[in-house]
Amino acid sequence: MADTNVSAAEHDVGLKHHFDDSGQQYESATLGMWVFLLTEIMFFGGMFGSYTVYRNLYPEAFASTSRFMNLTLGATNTAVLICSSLTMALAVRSARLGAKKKLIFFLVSTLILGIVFLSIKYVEYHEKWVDHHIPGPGFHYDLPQYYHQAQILFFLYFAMTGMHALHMIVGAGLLTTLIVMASRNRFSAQWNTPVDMIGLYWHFVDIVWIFLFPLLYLIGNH
Amino acid sequence: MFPVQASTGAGQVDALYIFLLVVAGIMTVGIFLCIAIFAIKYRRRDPDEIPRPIHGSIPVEITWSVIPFLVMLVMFAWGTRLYFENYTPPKDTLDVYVVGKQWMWKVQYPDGTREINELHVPVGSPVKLILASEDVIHSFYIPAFRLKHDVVPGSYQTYWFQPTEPGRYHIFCAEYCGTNHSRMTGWVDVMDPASYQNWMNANAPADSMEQRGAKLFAQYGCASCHVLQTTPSPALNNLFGHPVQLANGQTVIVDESYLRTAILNPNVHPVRGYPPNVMPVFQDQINEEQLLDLMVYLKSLSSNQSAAGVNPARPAPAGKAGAKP
Amino acid sequence: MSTTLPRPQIEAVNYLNVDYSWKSWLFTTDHKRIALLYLFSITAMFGIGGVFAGLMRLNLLFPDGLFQHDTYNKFFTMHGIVMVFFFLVPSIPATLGNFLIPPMIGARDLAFPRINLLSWYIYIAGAIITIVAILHGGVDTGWTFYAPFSSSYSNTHVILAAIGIFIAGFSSILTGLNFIITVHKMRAPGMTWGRLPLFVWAHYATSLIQVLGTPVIAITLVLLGFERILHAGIFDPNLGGDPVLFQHLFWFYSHPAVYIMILPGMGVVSEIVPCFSRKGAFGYEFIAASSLAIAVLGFLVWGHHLFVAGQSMYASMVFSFLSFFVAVPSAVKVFNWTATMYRGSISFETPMLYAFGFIGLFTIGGLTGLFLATLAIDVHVTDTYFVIAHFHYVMVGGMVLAYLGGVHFWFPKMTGRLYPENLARLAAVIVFVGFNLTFFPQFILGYLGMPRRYATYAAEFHTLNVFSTAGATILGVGYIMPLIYLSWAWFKGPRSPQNPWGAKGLEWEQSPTPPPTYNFDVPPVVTEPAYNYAGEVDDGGH
Amino acid sequence: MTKSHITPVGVYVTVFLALIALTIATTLISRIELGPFNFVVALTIAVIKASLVVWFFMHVNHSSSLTRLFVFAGLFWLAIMLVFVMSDYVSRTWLPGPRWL
Repeated sequence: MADTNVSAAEHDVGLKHHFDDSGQQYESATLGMWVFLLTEIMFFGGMFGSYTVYRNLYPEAFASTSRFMNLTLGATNTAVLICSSLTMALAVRSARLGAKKKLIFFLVSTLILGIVFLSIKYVEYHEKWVDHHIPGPGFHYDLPQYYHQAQILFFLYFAMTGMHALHMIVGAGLLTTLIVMASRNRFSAQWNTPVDMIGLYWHFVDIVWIFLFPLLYLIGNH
Repeated sequence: MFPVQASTGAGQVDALYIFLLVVAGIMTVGIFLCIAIFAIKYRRRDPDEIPRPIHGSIPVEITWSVIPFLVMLVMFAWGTRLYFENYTPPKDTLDVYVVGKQWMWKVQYPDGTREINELHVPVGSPVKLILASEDVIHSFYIPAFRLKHDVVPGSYQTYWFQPTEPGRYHIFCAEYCGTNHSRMTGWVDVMDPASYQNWMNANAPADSMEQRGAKLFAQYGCASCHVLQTTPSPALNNLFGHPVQLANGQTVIVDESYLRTAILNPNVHPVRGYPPNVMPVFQDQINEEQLLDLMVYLKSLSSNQSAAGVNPARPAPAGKAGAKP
Repeated sequence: MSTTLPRPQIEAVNYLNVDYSWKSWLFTTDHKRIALLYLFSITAMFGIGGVFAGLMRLNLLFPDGLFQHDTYNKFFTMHGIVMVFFFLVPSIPATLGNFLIPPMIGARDLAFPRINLLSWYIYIAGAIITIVAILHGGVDTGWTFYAPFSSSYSNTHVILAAIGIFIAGFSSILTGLNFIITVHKMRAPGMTWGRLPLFVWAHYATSLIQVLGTPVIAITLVLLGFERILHAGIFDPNLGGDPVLFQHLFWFYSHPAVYIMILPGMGVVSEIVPCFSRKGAFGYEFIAASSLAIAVLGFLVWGHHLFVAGQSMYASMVFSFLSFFVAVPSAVKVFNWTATMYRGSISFETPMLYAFGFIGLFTIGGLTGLFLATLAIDVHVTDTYFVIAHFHYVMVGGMVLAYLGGVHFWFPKMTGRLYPENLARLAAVIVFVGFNLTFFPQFILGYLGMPRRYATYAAEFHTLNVFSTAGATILGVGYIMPLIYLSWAWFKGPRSPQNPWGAKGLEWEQSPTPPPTYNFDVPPVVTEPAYNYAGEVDDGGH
Repeated sequence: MTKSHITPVGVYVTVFLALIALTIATTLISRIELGPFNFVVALTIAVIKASLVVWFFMHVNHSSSLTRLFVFAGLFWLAIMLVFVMSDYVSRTWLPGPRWL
């Protein structure tokens, strides 16, 4: 699997001494990140499962909520997140090329797009607050016959987008760390594993949104 | 080792149980004997001895995977068959309505008799329980009949049994339900048919569940749509036990669970061919016991064609003619 | 703790004596030291859970109980939560697994040592929050947290306990993640998959469950917590929700989790039996593959907890069938262990006694699982003491015995000391007798119809409950004995030779006892299959 | 070594444009009444978009088969959960038990 030439390997930058060489270390980190993303799939999976069950139980009620979802903001946010995925992919590419300035530029762009996404999300949440669409004692729904069912949908809406937004906030923190590390010349064409890892994380968060968008905003749009 | 067998099903479950005990006993004794014999026969006699290695044998592995699996298939088939039987009531049962709440069982008979933590049933006739809960999940458990089912709020659960032995048997709540869970117990009184009749007569109340249901039917103004058809609405005679096609294309048999949803949340599974969102939501308007009264009344409309005032002119969407898939 | 001990100068530098400062323990990234941190923490949690168990058995000595109903309800809830989430799930993986997987595969450490330490801190954070919940009056929902009781009716610290479990879950996820990557990427040259010790195979399978299952219970508890605050109705039938959905999500994790609580034990026994029979495992490939089969099939059977819960009868049928399916790999393991002893050279040291106990009790626990998978019988015995007896045979008779067996087996490796053998044998017998006296009567109680979670019970169940409580007393003695003599042996026991059992495996043969910080003085190279007691010539890692 | 693989910028931009186009498509199609197919189309497009991100942005196209196996495992386990949970809900209203056993 790996040769045991420890003394040669010790010269690699950023190599922890329980690894044999930086290839093994990089592969372990990538694979570890993917396993972590597996847990994330299952974490969101619990909510997607609940969503599936209730959408199957209450199709009409769920469809009725779409008129209270802000499709324009939802679609804009989808585009914003896709843009941020592009800049993140380009950041990873720049890191692999060892291009520091480009790397910082793309990381900052990604961070800005992430903040734009969160700001738009805030506007949406604020709308829901004004419209009394927050589940709980103050919940109000214009179609009284669907009051309970719609409340469950909004509960799931806030759980899913809230968990997603939480992941975005964590991602923004990680990006900030990367920017600081990059500006301190911590990355090189040889060692840039953290950029790769956080790139994977960021793309995953994007994928979650790619599913949330049709499931929450496009249910009964026609 | 065995609790009393007091129903037709109890003996069947015990028979299956004994089959499993025998299989499990043979397996356990076999493994224990092997371990004991090997441990004695092949104990280390010389500190330096190295036994000849045996790596394994694919035929042996296949044998001891497949044979137990075939035996387990018998358990599966036998157990599944009994399960479906116990939870699928026959026609013409004596229906008893049970409402669980923290921490008591409220039992109601179609003739209107009510009791708490007691269930009186006659020997020899099939009895169907319709179980509802007012608060948390309970479980109505009668060990002498080898039967239980969770009582899930928001739905009806049913099972049936046919008592064979007169006597008093435990009722337990078997799903943890809070402080006095272990006090949520009661007794099934299995009586011979004559004493059962006497008991019924002695306790007969002023009005039956059907009568109480009819009053509720009037009180909530159900008749204006469902009978007088001021708005086109599904007719209610010959509905119970028949298939009905829903707006989403599904066909369901109208049972207690369906009627429950149709009354409490009529817009969740509307019937095909009727305008949606007309009937008000009765969730929070009506309690479990009233709902059961109403249910018995609605059921009576299906068993008794002459039930007052139901308009037979407009066929229900799923009458005999509508029973298409 | 080791600081007070005078040690002879000749002792080689190892992971224990390399540094005595408290910082060197609390900030260690050495998997062996983290394993010991876990060992002490879970022993403490086992103590707490055990005290609750004792109080329950005390209450059940009398048909009318001894404590208030609410108090008893909290006892069994806290017993379940502490034992399941804070003892059984981390027990073998986080201690023995953490300690042994790197040396067994010839690695210097786990792939992510800092994450390993982080997982211990996360565990401690979860444990502290749970203990705070206990001290503030506890929880009374049962460890299963069934809605709507937990979401709308219970007046206890449900959210606090849920947060504790939620946090501890991440510790479990990180441990599993670490093991998976370590097994994939850190194996020594020559350590092919076909040569991996069965202990490692079992832990690999366990890790898959931890990684794939635990996030689901995490999100389920989050939803439950918000439902409890907002009453939006996601699990509340009065508000349009379905309480059975909670059970689906809960058991999607919690059924596979019972395999987290037995697979590592199977791994331990798969090491002990060959060692004390001096003979390679019979059907190595089948034992290894059955671990993976259990991990995968274990995810397909959770619905057997819902046979009477309002689940569709057809879904129950499918889940019943698959539950029988998962019994096959478990049976295969038992047969293979037994066959390993055939024509072996069997000796009777303490670990082997625990392995005998494990095989016997797991056989009973597994076979009674068939009763519960059989639909019609499950209807009668589910939620009775039959279930209690069944899963205690698997989890205590199985996992705890394997844990004790493993701790004795590797105690010389971990400490460099030997424990008093005859005292340990006596304790093993006491545990076995006490266990059976405690839990066998509960099978009978269950079939007679005594429901679980009852603070008071009908008079006819009295005699068997007295037996059970008496057995629990004996079992308690059996648990306290190892605690005492192992603590003594840690400091005062005679020095252990490098390989006291004559066992095969990199951790015994090539890593010094006790190991140095990076496990090996010379990077190991593997040239023979696992358990090659006969010294057969290499067949190319078959 | 896999880590040094550099994807041309053009590939990323093409994938990006495809993602934006698919987002517009799914939004527009949702306005057309297709009955149950609205849901099918929306989900299909989402799956295509997610696959593009996984395959190109997350470099699964250049990853080891082990990584691909892990990605597959994630989807497989999610499918287990959705399928088996739904198996209960869809069959609850099925007709009462047959006597075929």
